[in-house]
Amino acid sequence: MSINAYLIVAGVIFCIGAFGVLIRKNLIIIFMSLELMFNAANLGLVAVSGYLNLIDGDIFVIFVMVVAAAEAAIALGIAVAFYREKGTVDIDKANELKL
Amino acid sequence: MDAKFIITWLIPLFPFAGWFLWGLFGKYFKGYSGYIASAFVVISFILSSILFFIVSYTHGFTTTLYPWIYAATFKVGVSADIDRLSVIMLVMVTGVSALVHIYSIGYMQDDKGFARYFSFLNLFVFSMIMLVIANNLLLLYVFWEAVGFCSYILIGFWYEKKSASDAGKKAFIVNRVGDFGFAIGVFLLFITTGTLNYETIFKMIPSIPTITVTIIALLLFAGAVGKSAQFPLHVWLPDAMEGPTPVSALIHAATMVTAGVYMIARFHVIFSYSQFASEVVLTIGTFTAFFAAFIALTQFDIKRIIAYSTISQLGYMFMAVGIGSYTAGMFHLISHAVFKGLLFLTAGSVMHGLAGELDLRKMGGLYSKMKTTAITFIVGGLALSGIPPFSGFFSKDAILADVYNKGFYFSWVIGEITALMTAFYIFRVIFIAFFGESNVDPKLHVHESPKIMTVPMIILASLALIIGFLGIPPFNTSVFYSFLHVDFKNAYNFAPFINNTPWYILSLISVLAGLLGIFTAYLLYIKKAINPETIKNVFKPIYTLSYNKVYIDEIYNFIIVKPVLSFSNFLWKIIDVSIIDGAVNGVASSFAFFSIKTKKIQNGMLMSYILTLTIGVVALLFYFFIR
Amino acid sequence: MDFFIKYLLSILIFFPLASVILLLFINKKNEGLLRNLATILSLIEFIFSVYLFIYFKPDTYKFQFVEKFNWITTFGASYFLGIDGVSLFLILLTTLLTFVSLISSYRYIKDHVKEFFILMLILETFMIGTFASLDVLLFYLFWEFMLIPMYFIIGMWGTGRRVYSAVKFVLYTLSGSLIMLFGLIYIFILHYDQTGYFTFNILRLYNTHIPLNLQILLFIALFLGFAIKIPVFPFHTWLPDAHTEAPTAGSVILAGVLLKFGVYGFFRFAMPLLPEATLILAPIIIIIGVIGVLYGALVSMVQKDLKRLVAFSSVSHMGFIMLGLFAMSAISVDGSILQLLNHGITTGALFLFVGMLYERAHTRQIADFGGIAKKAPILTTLFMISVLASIGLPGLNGFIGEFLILIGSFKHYMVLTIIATSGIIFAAVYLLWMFQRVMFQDITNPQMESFYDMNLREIITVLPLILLMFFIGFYPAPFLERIDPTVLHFLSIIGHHGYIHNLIKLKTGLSNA
Amino acid sequence: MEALFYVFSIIAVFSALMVITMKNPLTSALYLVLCFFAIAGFYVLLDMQFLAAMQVLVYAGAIMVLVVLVIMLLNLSKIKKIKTDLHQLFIAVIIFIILFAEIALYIINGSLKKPTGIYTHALINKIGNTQIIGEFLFTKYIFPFEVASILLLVAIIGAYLFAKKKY
Amino acid sequence: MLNISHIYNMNFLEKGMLSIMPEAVIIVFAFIVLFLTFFERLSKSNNPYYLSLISIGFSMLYILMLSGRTIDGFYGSIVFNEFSVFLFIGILFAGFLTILMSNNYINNFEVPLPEYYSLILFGVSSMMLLVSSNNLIMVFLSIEFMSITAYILTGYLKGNTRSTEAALKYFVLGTFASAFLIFGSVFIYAATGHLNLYNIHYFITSVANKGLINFGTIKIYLAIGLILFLVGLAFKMSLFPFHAWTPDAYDGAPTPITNFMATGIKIAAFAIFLRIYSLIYNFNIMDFNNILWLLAILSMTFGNIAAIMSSNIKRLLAYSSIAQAGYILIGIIGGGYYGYSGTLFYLFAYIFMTAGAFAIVVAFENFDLMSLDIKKYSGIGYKYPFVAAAMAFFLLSLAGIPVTSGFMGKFYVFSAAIKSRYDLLVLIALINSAFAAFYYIKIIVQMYMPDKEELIISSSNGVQRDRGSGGANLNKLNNDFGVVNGKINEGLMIAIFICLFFTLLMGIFPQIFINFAHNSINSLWSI
Repeated sequence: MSINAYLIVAGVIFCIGAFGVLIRKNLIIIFMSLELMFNAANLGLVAVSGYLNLIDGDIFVIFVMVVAAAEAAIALGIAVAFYREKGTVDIDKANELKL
Repeated sequence: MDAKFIITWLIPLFPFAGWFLWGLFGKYFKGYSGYIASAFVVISFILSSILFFIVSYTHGFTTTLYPWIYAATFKVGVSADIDRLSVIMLVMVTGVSALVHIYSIGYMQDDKGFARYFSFLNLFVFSMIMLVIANNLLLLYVFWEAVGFCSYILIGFWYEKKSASDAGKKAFIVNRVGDFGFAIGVFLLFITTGTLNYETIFKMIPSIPTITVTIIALLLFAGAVGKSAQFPLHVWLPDAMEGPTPVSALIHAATMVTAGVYMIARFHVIFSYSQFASEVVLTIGTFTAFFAAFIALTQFDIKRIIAYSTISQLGYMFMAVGIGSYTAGMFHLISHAVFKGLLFLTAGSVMHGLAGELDLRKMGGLYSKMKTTAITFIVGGLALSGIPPFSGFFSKDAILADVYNKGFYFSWVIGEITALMTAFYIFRVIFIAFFGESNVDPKLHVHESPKIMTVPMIILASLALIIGFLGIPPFNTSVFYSFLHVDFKNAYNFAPFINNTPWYILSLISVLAGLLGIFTAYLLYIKKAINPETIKNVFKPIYTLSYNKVYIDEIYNFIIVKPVLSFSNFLWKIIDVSIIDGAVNGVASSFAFFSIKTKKIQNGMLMSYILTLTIGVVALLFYFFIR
Repeated sequence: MDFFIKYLLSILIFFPLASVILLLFINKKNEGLLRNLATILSLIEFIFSVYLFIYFKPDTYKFQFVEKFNWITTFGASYFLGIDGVSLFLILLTTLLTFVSLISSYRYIKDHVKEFFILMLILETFMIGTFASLDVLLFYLFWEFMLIPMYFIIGMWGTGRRVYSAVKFVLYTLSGSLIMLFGLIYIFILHYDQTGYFTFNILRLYNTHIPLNLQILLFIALFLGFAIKIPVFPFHTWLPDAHTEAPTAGSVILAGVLLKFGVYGFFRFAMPLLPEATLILAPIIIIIGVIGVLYGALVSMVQKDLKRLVAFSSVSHMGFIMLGLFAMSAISVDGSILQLLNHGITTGALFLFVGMLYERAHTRQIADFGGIAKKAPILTTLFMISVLASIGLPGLNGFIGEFLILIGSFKHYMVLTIIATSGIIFAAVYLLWMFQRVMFQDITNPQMESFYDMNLREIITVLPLILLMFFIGFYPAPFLERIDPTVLHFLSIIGHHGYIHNLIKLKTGLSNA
Repeated sequence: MEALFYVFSIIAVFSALMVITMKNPLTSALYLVLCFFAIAGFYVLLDMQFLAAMQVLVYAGAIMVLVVLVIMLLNLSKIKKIKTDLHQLFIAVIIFIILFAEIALYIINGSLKKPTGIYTHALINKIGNTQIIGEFLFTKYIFPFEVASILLLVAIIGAYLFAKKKY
Repeated sequence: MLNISHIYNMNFLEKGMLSIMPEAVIIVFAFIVLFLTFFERLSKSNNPYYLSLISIGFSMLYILMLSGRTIDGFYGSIVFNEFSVFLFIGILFAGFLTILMSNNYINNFEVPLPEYYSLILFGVSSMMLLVSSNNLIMVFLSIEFMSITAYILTGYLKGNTRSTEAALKYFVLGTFASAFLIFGSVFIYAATGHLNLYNIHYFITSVANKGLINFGTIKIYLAIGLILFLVGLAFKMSLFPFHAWTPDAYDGAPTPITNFMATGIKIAAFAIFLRIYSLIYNFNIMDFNNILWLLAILSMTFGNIAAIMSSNIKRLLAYSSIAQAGYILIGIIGGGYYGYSGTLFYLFAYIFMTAGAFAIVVAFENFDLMSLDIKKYSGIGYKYPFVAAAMAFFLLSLAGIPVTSGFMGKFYVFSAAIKSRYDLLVLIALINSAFAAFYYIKIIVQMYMPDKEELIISSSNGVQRDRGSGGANLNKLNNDFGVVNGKINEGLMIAIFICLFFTLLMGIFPQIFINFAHNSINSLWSI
């Protein structure tokens, strides 16, 4: 399979993720969309790495996963804290800080 | 440090010191300041006389006090040029000043600003002396303005009176208008000749194109018009009568106003080189002489009448210098200084006696109450009317004769008519004020002035009687002519004599004109043969014109003052506040506007933040394509 | 003593700063001590500056009292001080006016006394520094920081719309100076491109060759900076506001010293650095200057506020100075420089008097005054002398400057000079009219009945200025003989490029009039 | 192989779309798991079985469990759905299309560098991908590895701080 | 095939350890501080605070010991050189000042202290790692590390809705941007086959040297990669239009943390951007300078315009920091030796002026949590002469008035940009900074020239005003204008003094700092 196809798939998933972030207002879903974006990048890295006969990209994927895990922890922490304060995870309710 | 140097610079030093002393320490001197100030001027007068003799028997000289402005190629020193012209002016200036000073001691006795008065009077004398002895245009210009300033401050001496301070201001500003021209003349002269020194300039005149010289001469003449109150800048002088009367006598009759004439005489080389300029001088002089006399006919303010007569007489002098008869002009200047100073002093004496009353209609029959004043006034009036053997006769006739003989008949006719009118209006004053029934407020205690005032008047009156004989006709053989003519030998003879009408014929015409004027006045005001009212009614438009001073003030007000003020208001309110400042503030408020608009981007909604970010990404990616 | 003379400029610059440190240790409550000490220190500063005059060699254009230390070697910036005939007098003016304005504030400044004196002394440091520095970066450093103390002085002790005025002042002049900074940096970089080393030494930067088109653009950049400071006609609107609302001392310094920086900037930087552009743009700038002369005069005429009137008169006077400077004849430039001093002295004095009037009457509206001459003869006399000096009456200082400017400019710019000369008529009109309405006539406002004359302190405040007016008027030689060599040298720097100018003229058919 | 790729692609894209369109977060989460599995499938296709395992363990296992836990904890599936702004949606669609078009254009027009590495599929299969990754991770990338551990620790602290009810 | 024995080579380990020594010290101390949590008594007092300060001191010592060397550690993941030294010192100062500010402030809230300080230390170490990382993995990892600490610290004030909201916004946006960053690195990797910055640099140089044509279609991958990578970095640098988090996060975060974000994160982001930009971007791939040009102008214009009307001082400083980012970027655009060293210089100056301003904001917030409204600053010039003067000085420095470091920094970067003939850019920047002066001056006006009428007006509708832009979640309304009396504690005073000292020193005698920056830049290029 050509490398471009992989990258296209990665691009599609990345864009879908970005789209999700743009349209959804549920914090959890936004977070999941972000995870989609990360995964798209991972897919790209692995594909490129495989194509170039290198390993560094694969290593990168591992670190992205680690970071994703860490972010998941933070994100859900924030979601819980936010939910406690506002009783919702609608990000439109995060409107206290504005000019 | 020769004697000449010392004498020359001592002359201005005394009045200068006087100004300084009374200005700073006037209140410690109390009444003595007047005496000491007068003494200072008298010393100046004596020194001037010494200088006069030195110059008469030797020759003129130049002396430099110190280098004044040395900027690059512009080098001017405080230096004096002493020749016959300047010494004669010096003697006249210091002499009249001394008398006026002495007179003022009495006149200003009870005034609060006694010291201030003498301080400025001394300053004026100093400035006038410097003006006369200056050897370069810059110095001349400086003291030209300085006398203008003294005039300003002395006219507005009684500053509480709005009219007085207005008049002072007006005098200064109108003078400035003239000086504006004068200054440009100086600039032009400097750039064409590269110097401001008289001698050098005069030497270079022939090498300058005539047109340039004409322009220069006209510009310098503009200054003279302002200073000597010629039409159209004469408006300040009548108003200047708000000042103390001795000031009018000294500044606005004898000395300062004649500075214009002196200046032209001084620059005879330039003026005579340009015939056109001289003709302009003649025309203005002729017109002003007539014009001012015309206005003087119907006025009731005694001082204003004399003021208009001054303007008129100055017109004669300009006629003289306009036709190249500089000596005649100077002669009339000297004699006029004496008799006009006299007239003013006597008028002051009348005022003194009447507690400041100036309106002719409230006088009458004063002859019996103040004999000295009346007699001296009549002497002055006769001199002004040109009745022999008073000085006015000799000097005015010298001018009119020259005018006629040089072929300026029109000017001559006007001159004669003016002479008639002059005699009429001054005797109108004499007859109304000193004779006939008294209209004086009965509560007033009319009294003769003290000795300290009358003595200078008497001296001047005698001078008015004597001085004319220096110029016994025919004028170009007289003492005065032979003394002064030497200084004008460099003048270009642009207006040669074309007639040789004997002097006595012309004099006769003048005397007749004068007598006719006196007689008319006699008929009208003593005999009451004709009721003045009827004449007034017959010549209603002309009378109104004359009575309202030809509406010159109103015209100026309408075409200059008001437009300038409203234009200024426009500049300030519209251009400055609305447009320029508005633009500046507009920039600020537009920033505030945009700042508020940024709230749309920074609205606190996470969604829109993400949107902004993504749009940024899209735009950046897009940039690669469009590049 | 040797040391003292050698580092005199540095001492002059940092002495006020040291004084500030001294003042910092004095208790805020002890206002009397603060006032006296600050005044005495500024007097000492002035006396120091007189040494500058004494040890200045008049017959050379070379910079004197030169001090040079490395500062930022990377940029070739150095602590490079030196004065010539022009900056000498401007420094003297600065020290004198600071002293004068400090005494004048004894009664005017009632609160925050300590801050006021500290700020004034800081301001002095920076003003002197600006005049003394020959290094562009150093100059700019002093130049721009100067705004800040002034801003505080206007904003904290001003009247009426003081905050608006202060902010306007700062922002307006700051905008100008930042654009100017652009020009200066550009020249600095161009010099680097040509020679391969960085330097901010102004004497070296003079040798930069800049293509003509660029010169014109850069000149416009520098022009904006300096013109706003002066201020030249369309950029003047900060001035009336700032002058009007500032406290007396602020107005005095603002008019007396700060306005001079613009002209000084042109003289020291814009014109010698960009000589060809100067030659080409001079007619335009002169036109602007002449418009300023008339505009300032006409607008002054209808002002109702005394201070605003004097402020607009500054616009008019600065127009004259611009005319003289850009006419670029030796005489007119001499005149301009002298007129700089004169304007500082005269307008400074005028503001002092207006301040005294305000202190007594608590109003600045001309209509509220009248008849003061009767109550306060000394005030009247001295005020009148200042007014007359401002009008340009001969015998006083203003005349010499104006006359030299006009006579020097006349040759090349005849029509414009004539128009400018008419400004002297208007000057007489608005100032005398103002004077009449304020001092003469009869008292109409009952408040003026309690008007009192000047006290000794106030007389001492204005006396130096009045004496200088007479001195310069009667004997300007000591000033001119020091200014003259500098000016001639300045013109030779520009004239060096004269032949190029002639070429340009041939090509473009530009004429000078 | 190709067929598998298409299958995985379709699953991945479809489930990704589902993730962002489902109203119930729980459904979204399940689709996300599906997506992760599809991506793991890709990894297998690319001979990175270790990564595929990691993908399933870390993402589908750990992270998604956490997400689901939170959804359950907050009872999010029950609360009324959060409306999507139509206006916002419109702009988002446009932006999405442009962004996608741009990225796709870049990908299609561009090309990768020529393969230069030594770790061909054959070699990887010979040595074993886990071993190679291990070698790299503990030699060349030892330091990032250490940093990652600290990062995780910090994340733990953070999660603990955020989730705690009160200090 | 790798040689496993490398790992056991002492030289290798030693080198590696040396290269991370300064970070390691901080991390170790961070752990120690964290352990204090276990001891109730220790954690309540000021111990974590002092320990943190000490750790920074130790780290500084190590840096001084190591400075002058170039150490390439852990297979090129980390490089320690003069460039890092310069920025380490900056970051350590930022951390030091943040810690100094935190002491009193954080005690106002019921929050655990050891975690707080250890997170700051972790943050500091992550920034240092970021600055010295030399590998895209390391870059990504450190950025995430840094971000995560920042998210946690931003939301540290539990129960404070503003704080949580700030963390939320920051997190979502930050992660979103990180996704772009990593997606970008995919393409960079695809185009070059390397993750090591130097290797990428060599690769691009070798291709570029062969001529433009050799880029071929790789260029497209490189371009998209670099653009997306730039987005991720620009987010951290808060450049418009990736700035959106800045005002909200700055506003909601505890003020010391705001300072930490404004100084530490910003300079770390700029430093790594500088490094990456000079290594990778600055080639003929695409005119990135034009992009940056646009970003710089937009950032400063937006920042300045938005700041004009904001009345909350933290927001105002946030907008100002966006604008400042624009100015700093000018140095990078200007490029070359002077541009880069100018950027470093500006960054260093920026730390102190911003930190100084925040220190004073913290000082007043300590007295009165509602004091964030600028109106509350009215008259403090007289109540607190020294502090207010210092504030004025910092604001002037931010505005770029001479005698301050702000001016020297601006001058430096502007000169460099003009040297590269970015005339219009500099002109716009200068005009911008003229207008920017307005809002800095606005604060000074409040401090020194309070308008009495304005006070009355604002007190009547103070309720609405405070809800919109007030400080913490205190809803008590303080009608007494001006900040209430109080004593500023020593830590803050020290912080203010340090900032004042450096701001002044860099403004008057910048030469030492310039030399320092030059050395750093030299080391950046002597690979």
